[in-house]
Amino acid sequence: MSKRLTAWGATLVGLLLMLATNALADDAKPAPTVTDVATAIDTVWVLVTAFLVFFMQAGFACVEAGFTRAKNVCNILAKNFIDFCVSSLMFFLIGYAIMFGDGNDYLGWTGFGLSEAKNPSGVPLYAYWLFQAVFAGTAATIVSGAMAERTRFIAYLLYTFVISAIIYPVIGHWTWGGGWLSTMGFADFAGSTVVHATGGWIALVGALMLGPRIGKYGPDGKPKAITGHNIPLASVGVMILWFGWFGFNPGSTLGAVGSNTEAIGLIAINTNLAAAAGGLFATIAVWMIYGKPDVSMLFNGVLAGLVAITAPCAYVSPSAAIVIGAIGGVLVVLGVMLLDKLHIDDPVGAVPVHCLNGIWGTLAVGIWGQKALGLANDGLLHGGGLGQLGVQALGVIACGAYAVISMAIIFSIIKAIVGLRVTPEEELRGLDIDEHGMEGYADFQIFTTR
Amino acid sequence: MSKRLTAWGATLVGLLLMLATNALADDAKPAPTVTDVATAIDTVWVLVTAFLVFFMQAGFACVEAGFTRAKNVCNILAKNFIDFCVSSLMFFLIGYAIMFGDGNDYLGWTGFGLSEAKNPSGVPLYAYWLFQAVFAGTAATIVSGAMAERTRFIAYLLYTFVISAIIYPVIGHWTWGGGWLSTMGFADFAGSTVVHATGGWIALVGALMLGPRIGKYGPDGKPKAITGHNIPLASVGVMILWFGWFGFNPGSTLGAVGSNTEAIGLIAINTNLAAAAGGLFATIAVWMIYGKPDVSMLFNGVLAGLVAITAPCAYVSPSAAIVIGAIGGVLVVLGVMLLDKLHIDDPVGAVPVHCLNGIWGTLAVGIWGQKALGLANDGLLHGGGLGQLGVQALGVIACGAYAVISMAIIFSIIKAIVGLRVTPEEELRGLDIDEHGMEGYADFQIFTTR
Amino acid sequence: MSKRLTAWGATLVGLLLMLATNALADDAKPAPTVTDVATAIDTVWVLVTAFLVFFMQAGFACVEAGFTRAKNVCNILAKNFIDFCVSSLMFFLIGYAIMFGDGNDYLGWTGFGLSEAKNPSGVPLYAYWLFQAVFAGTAATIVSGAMAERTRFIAYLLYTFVISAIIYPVIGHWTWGGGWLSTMGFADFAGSTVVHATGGWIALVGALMLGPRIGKYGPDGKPKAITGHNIPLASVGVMILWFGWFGFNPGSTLGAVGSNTEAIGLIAINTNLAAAAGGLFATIAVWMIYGKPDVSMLFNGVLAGLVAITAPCAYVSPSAAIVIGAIGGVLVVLGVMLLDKLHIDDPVGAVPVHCLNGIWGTLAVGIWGQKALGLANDGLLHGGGLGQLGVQALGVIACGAYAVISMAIIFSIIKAIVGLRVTPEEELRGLDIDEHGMEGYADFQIFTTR
Amino acid sequence: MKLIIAYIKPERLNDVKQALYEAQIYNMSVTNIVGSGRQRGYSETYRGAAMEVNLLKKVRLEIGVNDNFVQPAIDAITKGARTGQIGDGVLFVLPVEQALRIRTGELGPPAMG
Amino acid sequence: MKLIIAYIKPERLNDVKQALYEAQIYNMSVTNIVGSGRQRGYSETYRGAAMEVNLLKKVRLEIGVNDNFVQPAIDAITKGARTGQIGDGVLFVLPVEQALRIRTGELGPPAMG
Amino acid sequence: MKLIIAYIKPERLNDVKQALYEAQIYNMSVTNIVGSGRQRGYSETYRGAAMEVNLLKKVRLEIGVNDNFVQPAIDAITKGARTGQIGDGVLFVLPVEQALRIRTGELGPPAMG
Ligand SMILES: Nc1ncnc2c1ncn2[C@@H]1O[C@H](COP(=O)(O)OP(=O)(O)O)[C@@H](O)[C@H]1O
Ligand SMILES: Nc1ncnc2c1ncn2[C@@H]1O[C@H](COP(=O)(O)OP(=O)(O)O)[C@@H](O)[C@H]1O
Ligand SMILES: Nc1ncnc2c1ncn2[C@@H]1O[C@H](COP(=O)(O)OP(=O)(O)O)[C@@H](O)[C@H]1O
Repeated sequence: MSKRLTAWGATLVGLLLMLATNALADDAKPAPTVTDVATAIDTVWVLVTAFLVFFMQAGFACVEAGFTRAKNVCNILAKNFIDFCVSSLMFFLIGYAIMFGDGNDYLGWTGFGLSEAKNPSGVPLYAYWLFQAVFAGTAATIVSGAMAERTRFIAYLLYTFVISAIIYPVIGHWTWGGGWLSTMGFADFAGSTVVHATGGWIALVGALMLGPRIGKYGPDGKPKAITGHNIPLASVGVMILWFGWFGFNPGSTLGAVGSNTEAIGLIAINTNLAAAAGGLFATIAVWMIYGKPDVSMLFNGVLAGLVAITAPCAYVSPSAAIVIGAIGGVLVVLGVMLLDKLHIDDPVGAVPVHCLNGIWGTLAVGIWGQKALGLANDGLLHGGGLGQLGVQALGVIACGAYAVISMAIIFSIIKAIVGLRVTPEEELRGLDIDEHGMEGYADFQIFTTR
Repeated sequence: MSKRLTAWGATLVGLLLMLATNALADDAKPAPTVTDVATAIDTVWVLVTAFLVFFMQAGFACVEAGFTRAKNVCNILAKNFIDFCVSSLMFFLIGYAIMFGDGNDYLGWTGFGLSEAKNPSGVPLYAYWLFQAVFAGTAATIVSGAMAERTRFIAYLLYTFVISAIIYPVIGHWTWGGGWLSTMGFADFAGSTVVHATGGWIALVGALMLGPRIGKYGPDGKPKAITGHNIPLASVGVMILWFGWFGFNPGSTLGAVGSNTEAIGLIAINTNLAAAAGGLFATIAVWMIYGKPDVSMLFNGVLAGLVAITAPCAYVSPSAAIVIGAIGGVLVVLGVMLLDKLHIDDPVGAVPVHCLNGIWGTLAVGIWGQKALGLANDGLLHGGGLGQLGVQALGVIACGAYAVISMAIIFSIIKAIVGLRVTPEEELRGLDIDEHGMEGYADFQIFTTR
Repeated sequence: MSKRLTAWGATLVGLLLMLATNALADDAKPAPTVTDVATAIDTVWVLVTAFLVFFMQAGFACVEAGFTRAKNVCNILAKNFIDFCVSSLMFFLIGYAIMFGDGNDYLGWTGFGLSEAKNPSGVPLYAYWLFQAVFAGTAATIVSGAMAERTRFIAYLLYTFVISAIIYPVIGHWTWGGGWLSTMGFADFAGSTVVHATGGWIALVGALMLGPRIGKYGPDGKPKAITGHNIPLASVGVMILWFGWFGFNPGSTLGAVGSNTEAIGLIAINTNLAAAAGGLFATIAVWMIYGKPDVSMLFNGVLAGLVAITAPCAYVSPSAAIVIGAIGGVLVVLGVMLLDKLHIDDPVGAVPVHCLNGIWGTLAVGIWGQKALGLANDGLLHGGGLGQLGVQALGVIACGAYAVISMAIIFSIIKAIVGLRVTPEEELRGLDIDEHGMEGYADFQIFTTR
Repeated sequence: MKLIIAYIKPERLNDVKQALYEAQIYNMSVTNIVGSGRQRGYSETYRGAAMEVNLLKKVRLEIGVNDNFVQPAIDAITKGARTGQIGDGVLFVLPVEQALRIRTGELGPPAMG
Repeated sequence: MKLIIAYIKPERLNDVKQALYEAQIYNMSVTNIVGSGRQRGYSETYRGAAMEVNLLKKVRLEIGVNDNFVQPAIDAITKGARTGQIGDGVLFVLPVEQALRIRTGELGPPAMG
Repeated sequence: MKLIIAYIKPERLNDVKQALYEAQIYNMSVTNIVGSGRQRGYSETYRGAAMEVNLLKKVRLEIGVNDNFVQPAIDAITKGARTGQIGDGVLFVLPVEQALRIRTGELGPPAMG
């Protein structure tokens, strides 16, 4: 008898479980399964974090506008907008196919216009696309800051097509699209190299090819300050970027269920601590070197910490994140000094922030990374030896070399066709009037003496 | 023996499953069921997207403030704040009851103050209310831009009570509250007509009744530029709006589980592509027509794309979204020109953006909409003929006519009681001093020559 | 036979259930259980709301910068950034251990640096930490506004270490960390007292110890207006704060599943209605008292409503929330007047907003709170008598006394070591040049006559 | 040669410019100023505290003219700026001893035009 | 009639205005300027690059007065503006040949008041 | 004593300052202005509507000098400001009747330096 009872009991348990899940779904709709719900939450996570990453566009726009002069403010804003518009469209038509399509180790080649596109994620294709598209947009927009106040609008527009359609997706394919770097175990969790160093290298090439702004280096070669015109605007931008980075890093898990539940917490705390340490240590560094806490360096330090933690965010402990961020903060101060020594004029510090710290963050994976947190090998300080660090260095060099060479060619072509730089008269008068026929602050009395 | 074993095994499976779900809930709390979890995620989705839509208030405030003159900046900000305050309270007390209450085809009439209010959604009433309330707030705030720089504060305050309590809820009832338009199969997924065209029509009525700002049209009738005073502020506003729109459209699924998981991805990509296409094509259009890429038109183009995709976002493919957005971008440029021809002074372009593109987006449902994506009939280009397009046109006309007529009456009444427009002296001096006794930029030297 | 069949059937049910949940997890990964998914959604909720609360830092920065003078704008921004950096690091190293560690009724003492830290929540420790850390950051940053335009940067920096490491965590331990106030049934759902009144009391102490800004009170003792320099910036800040508060209050459920699903909806609507009522009634109050609707009071009113609803948000009905917010709005206007009477110079209104309304909101729990919504006892108006109100008052007094006394000591020590206030020359010239060597608005012609 | 300095209401600037153009006076320099005159300002409250605004926003014109253009310039300014209400402003005529057009090196009266 | 142009420290403006009022001089025009004088400015670094600030923020007053008010005006300005520290500024007195009150058409000395 | 008022192109300010320093003229006051001269402005469209910008951004220098410094100052300004292109600006020399250094009370020529 007891056998029977037990059997019935088991059945009952099963049925009750099924019924329970049906409770609310009284209207014909099939009850959601646990998997449905898990996919839903993963999708919500990916979308919400994608929205946050999108919002970083506003952050970049504010920082770049705030750190440059009032007479060029419409121009820099226009560039920040149009690059996201163009890169959204190009990443839809071409970029995604190259990044994630079937192909070889170096390049994908299926899924143009997202038709029959591959979807390596556990969330719907379109949601995944959006997340990737906002990353592509970030890589594109980094460049405008270093090339600010002297680049022709049309030249920038053309550049934007190329980076989002080809340059960025290729590097993305290598690392995240199943290409050769990923096969080698190269780890860049959320894009210190793929997004930031790529953008940063291109920024460097661009700044070099353009040359410095008029008046940036005196006849004696000494760098002169060309101060930003709206520090509150820049500060809002930095805050928005920090906020958006909570999408950038934690969202890169592409899901929130299962082991990702722990992971997103870790990544979020790491992101925050690295940013905080970056800000604090950059402030201390600039204070010690120059005697006063330069607010613009505090801002750059926060961003440096954020860029640096982007690659290792999932693989390191919070204490390691603090160290990585703190070093990033000091690096950015030294990087700004170095660029000025080299007479490379980068108005907003895009190169020290994104290139230098993108590299630093990628290498940090090989130092503090932990196998227990999903990395291929333990990092240097966790007894894994130099293996991972070597792969990381290789990835840094390969991506850097590719970005620099390809964009040097592209910029040369653009220069030949439409010209990269505005005329000295336009530069002196401001790009707003000459390129856009308008002013940023029509009611204000603005100095254009510099 | 094996029978017994199997039976025990089944029991075990069942018990383990139950235990597993109990793991964390050691304190008496009943274990959540799949349905609980599904409702939780739907609620989280609705709330988070509602928060994003709320944030659009900041976007509107920035755009409107940035596109008008410094001497009126406190006034326009005050209007943007107070209209959301009032419409939150009125939509709680009255609006929701009219929009979603039991009633007839034209009007609901139960659930005032949310007491025993109907809840057509699958999420808790209060969460649903918040989502609807921020939509009501959006409809209300659109109007301030077109009426900027000359409307009395008290008149605007009164108008706000009426639109959020009655005007908007009635149109909402027709379409989303089970009223006659929804019965006919009229489809406006996230509110191109319900929210944007409604706001846009009222903006048109308001601008017409007020007349143009002093100095907007020369003695020869030629329009004169009255440039915005803070383009960076406007640009931040546009970015915030774009960001918020990721709540506006994808959130309108009111859930993320099941078929909604796919839907929110589709809607999000469509929203983004239409905005990008709108921005790019508006830029191209203004560049071709006037010779320079006017940044303010780029901004308006982005918003135009967003408004246009609002109705069709769930029913069309991403490629269709690009086309809809691109046309929206061109339309907004033509719309601004047309208004100036007609001597209707709309300082921020609220009518071309919200009214014109609200209409365009609503009609686009009838052109590119797909039955497979949940629309009643296939649209024109999917072989469904003119049926859906006809219904859409009807909805556009009905809502437009209702909004225009009712608000013409309301504005006339307000005009009679307190007056709509400030005195010419106040207008010249700026509304900030005369209406609020303060200035927006106390430390800056501001031109008030215009 | 039937026995056997049934037994097999039960097995099948069990297996199918398991398979179903396995559908997507084709790669070895174990299928998520309902509990997994529930924890995932709770974690997503906690993280997303933590991100929103983080973003409030931008809100505070904008409000404080906008309400003070242009010549001090870099300084106030630097303070807002550095306090979050420092408090993140200190709350990681020390604060969390004191707030949530094992210890006694007054203080925790385990889990420094989060190593083996206690986790009272249902979400991963790191996610929980982030949520708590952004709260600590909020408490810290409130103070800068009241001490604006005259406090030395280094003094502020030192203060920040102390509040985030010790002062705030102790109060947090009493109420949320299992300390004596929580044992007594003191209820402060999201921190009217713990965060806001604490910050507000310290702001008061700071403002008192610093004394008023030069020129704030005439020789005749009459207060003089020192108007804010950038009202649009302040307005963006208020909007961001309102937006972030949707994380602050609803996020404090620390979960979204089960009974929390209803709760987060209730809390969200209450938050919104209280803010709206606060804004509207502050506007009406200032309009009636001074004849014009002062926009800065509208902003303060919104914030007052938000602070006031923070403690009771989960325990009261939406109608009560409106009343609580409305009273908060009026209180803030009266509070600003009172401070001016007392010659306490609080440039941004931090004391009326955070201290006064933090107290008011905490008391309101004892008036409108409902046992049915999870409070220990019904409030006064729900027939619960004065019991809860008494406990609330006790909590208000205890926390206030502790905050005031401890910080008076700390500020005195800081004053003795580095000095609290800049020299009169620095104050007149602006803190930006003297403390940071830079200007906020380099291209603008700024008045520094005041 | 004279330098005319005029303080006018901001919103009259366009009319004054128009009137000057009609008088064939095209050269001028314009500044934002704040000023007090017979129009004594106003008082407001900001956050409950008194705010005495006794310096009002005005616009200042500087026009260097040759002697025969002094009267036409004065007439044009008066025509464009006068509203008859308090706050219309004043103008001063100052002697100029030398003038130089930087681009051409022209000295004296020809530099004015 | 004279035009007094004074360059003072911004934070002294209120005191100067006060002193002028006490001397019954109510009419003036005020501008923001940047200037260099004996006070040579300062240098800072911005992002590590030298920033020579040799033009300091000052306020410029223009006061048109009749001859008998010149000395009282000078005294009042001196009283309000002097701190004894470098950067206090200078004032110039220029001859005015003609004055006109736009609203009333008053010419000469009466226009000044 | 003279007051030199010069209107120059904003981007020439640094060169003018440099040239003045070389001529040992350190004292000056600088203002932002908008002006029209032979350079007639330009027209743009903003949102499709005509925008006539006939007041261009310029910088205005005021330099009070003793008589022996007038010519050096003029030369320095010319040297620093001349580009040979339209819009280079003009300068006026006005007589100054009295000068006072507020800090020291110095009167006349010594106050200028
Ligand atoms: N004596 C003066 N010196 C300098 N500026 C003056 C003088 N008188 C008037 N102004 C300027 O002219 C403006 C208008 O003067 P006001 O006396 O108000 O005009 P009205 O005579 O039409 O009432 C003042 O705000 C001030 O800028
Ligand atoms: N000769 C001058 N010409 C024009 N402006 C001057 C002259 N001398 C001084 N100023 C103005 O006065 C301000 C203060 O002069 P400064 O010499 O620093 O004062 P002090 O003599 O008290 O040290 C300068 O910043 C400048 O704007
Ligand atoms: N007569 C004048 N009165 C006042 N300002 C003048 C006068 N002439 C020129 N200016 C100022 O000088 C600036 C440059 O003058 P402009 O005639 O364009 O120079 P250029 O002679 O080199 O073409 C003008 O914008 C204006 O500010």
